[in-house]
Amino acid sequence: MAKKKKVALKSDKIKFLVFCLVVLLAPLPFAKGYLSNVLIFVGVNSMLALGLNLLLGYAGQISLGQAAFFGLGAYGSGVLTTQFTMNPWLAMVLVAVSVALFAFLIGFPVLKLKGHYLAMATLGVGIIANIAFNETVDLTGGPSGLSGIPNLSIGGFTFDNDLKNYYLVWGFALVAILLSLNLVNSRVGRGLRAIHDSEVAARVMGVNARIMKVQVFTFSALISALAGSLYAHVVTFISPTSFSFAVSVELLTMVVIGGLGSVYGSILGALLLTLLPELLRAFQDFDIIVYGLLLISMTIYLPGGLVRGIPELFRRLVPARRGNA
Amino acid sequence: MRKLLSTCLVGFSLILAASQAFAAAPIKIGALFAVTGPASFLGEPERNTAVMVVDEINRAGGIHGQKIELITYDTGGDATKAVQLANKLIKNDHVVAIIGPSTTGDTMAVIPVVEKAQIPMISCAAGIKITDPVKKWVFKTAQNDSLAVARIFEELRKERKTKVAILTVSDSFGASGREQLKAQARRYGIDIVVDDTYGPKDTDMTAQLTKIRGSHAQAVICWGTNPGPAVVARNAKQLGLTIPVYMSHGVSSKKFIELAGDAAEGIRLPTGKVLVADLLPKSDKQKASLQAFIRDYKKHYRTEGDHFGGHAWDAMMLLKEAISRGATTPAAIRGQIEATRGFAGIGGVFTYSAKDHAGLNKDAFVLVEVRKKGWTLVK
Amino acid sequence: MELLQFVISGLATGSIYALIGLSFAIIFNSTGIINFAQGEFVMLGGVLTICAITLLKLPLLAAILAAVAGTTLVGIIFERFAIRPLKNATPLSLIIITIGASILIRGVVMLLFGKDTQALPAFSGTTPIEVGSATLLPQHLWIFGVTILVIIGSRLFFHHTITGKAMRACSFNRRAASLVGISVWRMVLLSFVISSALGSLAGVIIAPLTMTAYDVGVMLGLKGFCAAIMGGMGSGLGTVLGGLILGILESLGAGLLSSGYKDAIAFFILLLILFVRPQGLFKKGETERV
Amino acid sequence: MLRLEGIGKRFGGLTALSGITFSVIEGSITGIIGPNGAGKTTLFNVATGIYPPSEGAVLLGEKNISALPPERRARIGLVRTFQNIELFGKMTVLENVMVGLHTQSKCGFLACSLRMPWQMSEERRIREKALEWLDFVGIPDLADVEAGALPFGKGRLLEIARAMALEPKILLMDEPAAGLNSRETAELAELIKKIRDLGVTVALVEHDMDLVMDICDQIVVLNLGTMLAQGTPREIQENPEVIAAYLGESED
Repeated sequence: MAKKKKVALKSDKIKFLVFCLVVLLAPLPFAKGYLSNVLIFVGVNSMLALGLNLLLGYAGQISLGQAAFFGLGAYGSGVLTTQFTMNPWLAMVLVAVSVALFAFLIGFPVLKLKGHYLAMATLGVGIIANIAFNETVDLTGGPSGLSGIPNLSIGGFTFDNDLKNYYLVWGFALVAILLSLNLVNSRVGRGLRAIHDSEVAARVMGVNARIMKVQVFTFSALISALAGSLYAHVVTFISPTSFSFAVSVELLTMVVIGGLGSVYGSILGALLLTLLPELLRAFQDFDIIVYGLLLISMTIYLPGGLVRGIPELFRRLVPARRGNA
Repeated sequence: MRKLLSTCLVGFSLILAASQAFAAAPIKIGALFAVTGPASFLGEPERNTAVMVVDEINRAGGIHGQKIELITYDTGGDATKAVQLANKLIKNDHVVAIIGPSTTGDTMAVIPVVEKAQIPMISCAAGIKITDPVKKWVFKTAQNDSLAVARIFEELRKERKTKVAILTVSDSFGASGREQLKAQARRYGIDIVVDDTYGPKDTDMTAQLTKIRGSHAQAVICWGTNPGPAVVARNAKQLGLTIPVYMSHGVSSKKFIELAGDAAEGIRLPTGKVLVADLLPKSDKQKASLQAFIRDYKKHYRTEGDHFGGHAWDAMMLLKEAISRGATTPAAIRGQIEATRGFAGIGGVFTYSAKDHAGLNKDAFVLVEVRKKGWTLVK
Repeated sequence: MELLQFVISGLATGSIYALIGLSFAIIFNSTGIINFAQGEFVMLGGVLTICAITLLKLPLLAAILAAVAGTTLVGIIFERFAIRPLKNATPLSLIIITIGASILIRGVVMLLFGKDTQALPAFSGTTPIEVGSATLLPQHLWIFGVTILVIIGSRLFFHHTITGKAMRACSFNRRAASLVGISVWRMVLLSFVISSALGSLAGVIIAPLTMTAYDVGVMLGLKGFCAAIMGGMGSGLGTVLGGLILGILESLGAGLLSSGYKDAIAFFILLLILFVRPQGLFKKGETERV
Repeated sequence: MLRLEGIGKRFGGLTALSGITFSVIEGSITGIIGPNGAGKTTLFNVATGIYPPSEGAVLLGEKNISALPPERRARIGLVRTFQNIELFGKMTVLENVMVGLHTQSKCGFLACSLRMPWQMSEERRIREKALEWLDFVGIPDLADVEAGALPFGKGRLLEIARAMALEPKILLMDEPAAGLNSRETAELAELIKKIRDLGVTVALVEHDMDLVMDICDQIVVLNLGTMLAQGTPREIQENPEVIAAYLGESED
């Protein structure tokens, strides 16, 4: 029995290594094309989706304000490096820690709420953060944005082109993915999933739901803040529209379409939704309609997300078409 | 729509290419506009205009026999997307120059990309930051907000009004205006007594206007794009605000008068000359360009062109001029744009130099007043 | 003296939020769905009225009726094709679906009617009315009037008609309701009908003041949601008070504190309310269902 | 062991429980019976901290635990099972039991995400322990099955294994025989005795009188939220008030 589990663990490892290899090689065919640029954003979005999925897919806690942490990360790095000429790496660490601390503090009152109240509260946090980015003009440049953020560099090596940035961002993303994989297959992950299935039962089993929810909220904010810092240093310009409610919703969509409660599902969702505008370009102005239709039909027909839905759909369609109501 | 047009365009140029057996490959020009999203009021006329200008150029046989191929993408007003699409234009489509983006935010995001790739870009956004400080590869056609602000302040100084209230929208357009209003006030001896903002989606500004009514302001300057200023105009009328109301060039279209209704009467605003082309004297250098733009736009889209479309018209024409002076590589095109002198376009008369990539002076703006649902020039 | 104007302006905006909040609460109470497409119903009300006037040349009243009917039809289609097929609906999947629907509706309207903002003429002129030192417009009276009528109407409906009582029964306990012979699906459909009609009505009466375009629904929807949450998601007076308080907070925030932060102030207070009284301002404490 | 003192619980205006006082003696099996609606499940919910009591106190040993949340009570040895089995349906059977070992492991967020060596060994330890508990209830072969897919009877056993994994001092079981067939019920009786023999005090709410009479050392009878009687199975069977209360409703 224990042996069987070991084999499973090994296959998890192989899966991750294969995934790393894919990530390593993916941009090479497009090295000169612009796709390598898009793939950078897939990396950033993967981190964000992953953070949200830990919270939503594993612990079952909705957040409609995830863009706030993304924005805090980006603005933290942006402001510290441009206005205070701080070392970008130092700024990144400082910002990530402060955002995590902030999430930890607001986590206690926010995560006491459930269901739509939780949705409303996180939405409120997101909107307040966005207003703050807009209004603190002296610091953030306000609605016209903050430009001149430096690229990251190590020693004399500067991450100044798409390929370098790709490996930079995905390096972070892979670490985040590895940590998350470890987490979900551990005591903590089990506790979170238990809370998701039945909070009462989990608590009766001695799982401290309140602390665990706050912890995962904090971790998810930390990943999002790092993604924000990376975004700021890659694009070198940030403005509040990149961290709006619409972005929170897009992240939510990535997670749901990719697959709730699946680490790789988050990546798949991020990949798909980041590339979607490219794919939908064929529809021209109809793209927004197709997007809406996709969201609705995916939720109805693939409730487990692509990661589970594709095999299931296959099973459902291939053997005789039984009437499904 | 876009697809249809561009396929028509491609099809059209293919036929022509077949008939002129020795025609060279088309010159590829990229365009980034915020056709959807909150800035679509900029992006849509700009896109339409760019497509129209290219169409006209190709119909007339191209530039030195070479067709232009325009590749336009929609940024949706999202900086992240703008960066991706700029990369796509440069790396996949191999364009020699880019016009757009529509908004200051998108433009600022794209600047590092074009600077690195060394592709000239003519932005259609107004933010002063775009060309100040000067970036080697970046130009712009939209009049600096500072010029519009100066035009209003000059008028106020003439009327000896020294205390004003400003009410700006909290997006990049309003923020840029607010910055300029505050920066230039002292130079004109003007004191800003109320400095308020409103949100782009706000539906009621009576609170801010009530505050202004209670102050000693002698005039209100509202800086925003539709529909906010129309709400401000209506609320001002509701509150019986008696001091003059100035708007920005952001609402210089018939749409504003339509939305604000009676409340628009007496409101003044600085605008590009396209709004009052017919009222201009024959001697005005821009008159020919303005009339051509208005005529072509009406022909293509059966509606009136506005000065946002004008930004794209100017950008395309500047490119055309540069290319027809023999420039075909990005570097040569950049050099020729910078060498442009006295080009009379829609936004004004452009004279670029190594130190000035905005190219306009304050004559680009005229001050108009709404009277009987139409525009009259304020002399 | 300025204060009075702030309060009156706040009440006017607040009534709008209240109406939208009510339409939120009606769907929520009979289905448990937070309908993120609610704002789009509001938008449809305004846009369709304008279309009926300009394209079909209908007189105002007929145009309004046509718009409300049209929006209701959209509500029915939405319920039939997006909500009903959903098996094992979780709150999350419902949130995503309604967000999808809101994007879809917005997209269709954008393509069909364009992106321009449109104004609807005021129902009874634009001559300001003086109230002490403050002024308001005749349209505001329409808004107040309709809000009051809707409150009375919904009270009568939910407490004094069989159908209304059946809908309330569904909200308390769906299974029990179906056991006593109430068709739950019909009640859900009915709640969408009422809610979309109410939302579009709100959209119509505010269009002369605020103007309308394909994208006005999002913010109005969020504010309505806020109002409903403040009122404890009830379909009665609580939500109305929630809306009014939100409107006044915004107006006072803009007038006395900072116009830039007024939404932040409103949302901050909302958060405080959620933290201190998660069951809403006006509801008595309820034991959490396990 | 566990002592309830004057427990009362009201929901709004409705009194669900009042004046419940009794002790569960260490090492014994106590049965709590009563007609439907007598307040048995509510009593369990109060005892395990899911509801706070409106009045009275819950004592574990000498300690008043009335104010502790469920997870803290679980840590000091008060564990329960549910009437409609509350398994973590999307997790495997083994993982369910491993959640039960949550209190006996301590690797936190950092150790887990960084997969520290001590976390790995802890993981191995609780995995083996979980398997032992599955063995204890007799379903070791189902370890990798998704818990949501289990038949009801097996689900019940899993829930007991999961609860036992906490190594409770006292185990509260809410209608453990509900939905089981007679063979399964007989096996359950043996299992409960086996649990007692491990030194775990057991209290159970049950409708199956044969089971209750067979295994319980002490029985508490509730009716309409109050305590009707308390005593050995023999005493209860002969108590006229109890008989009257049960005759008042039809047997289910």
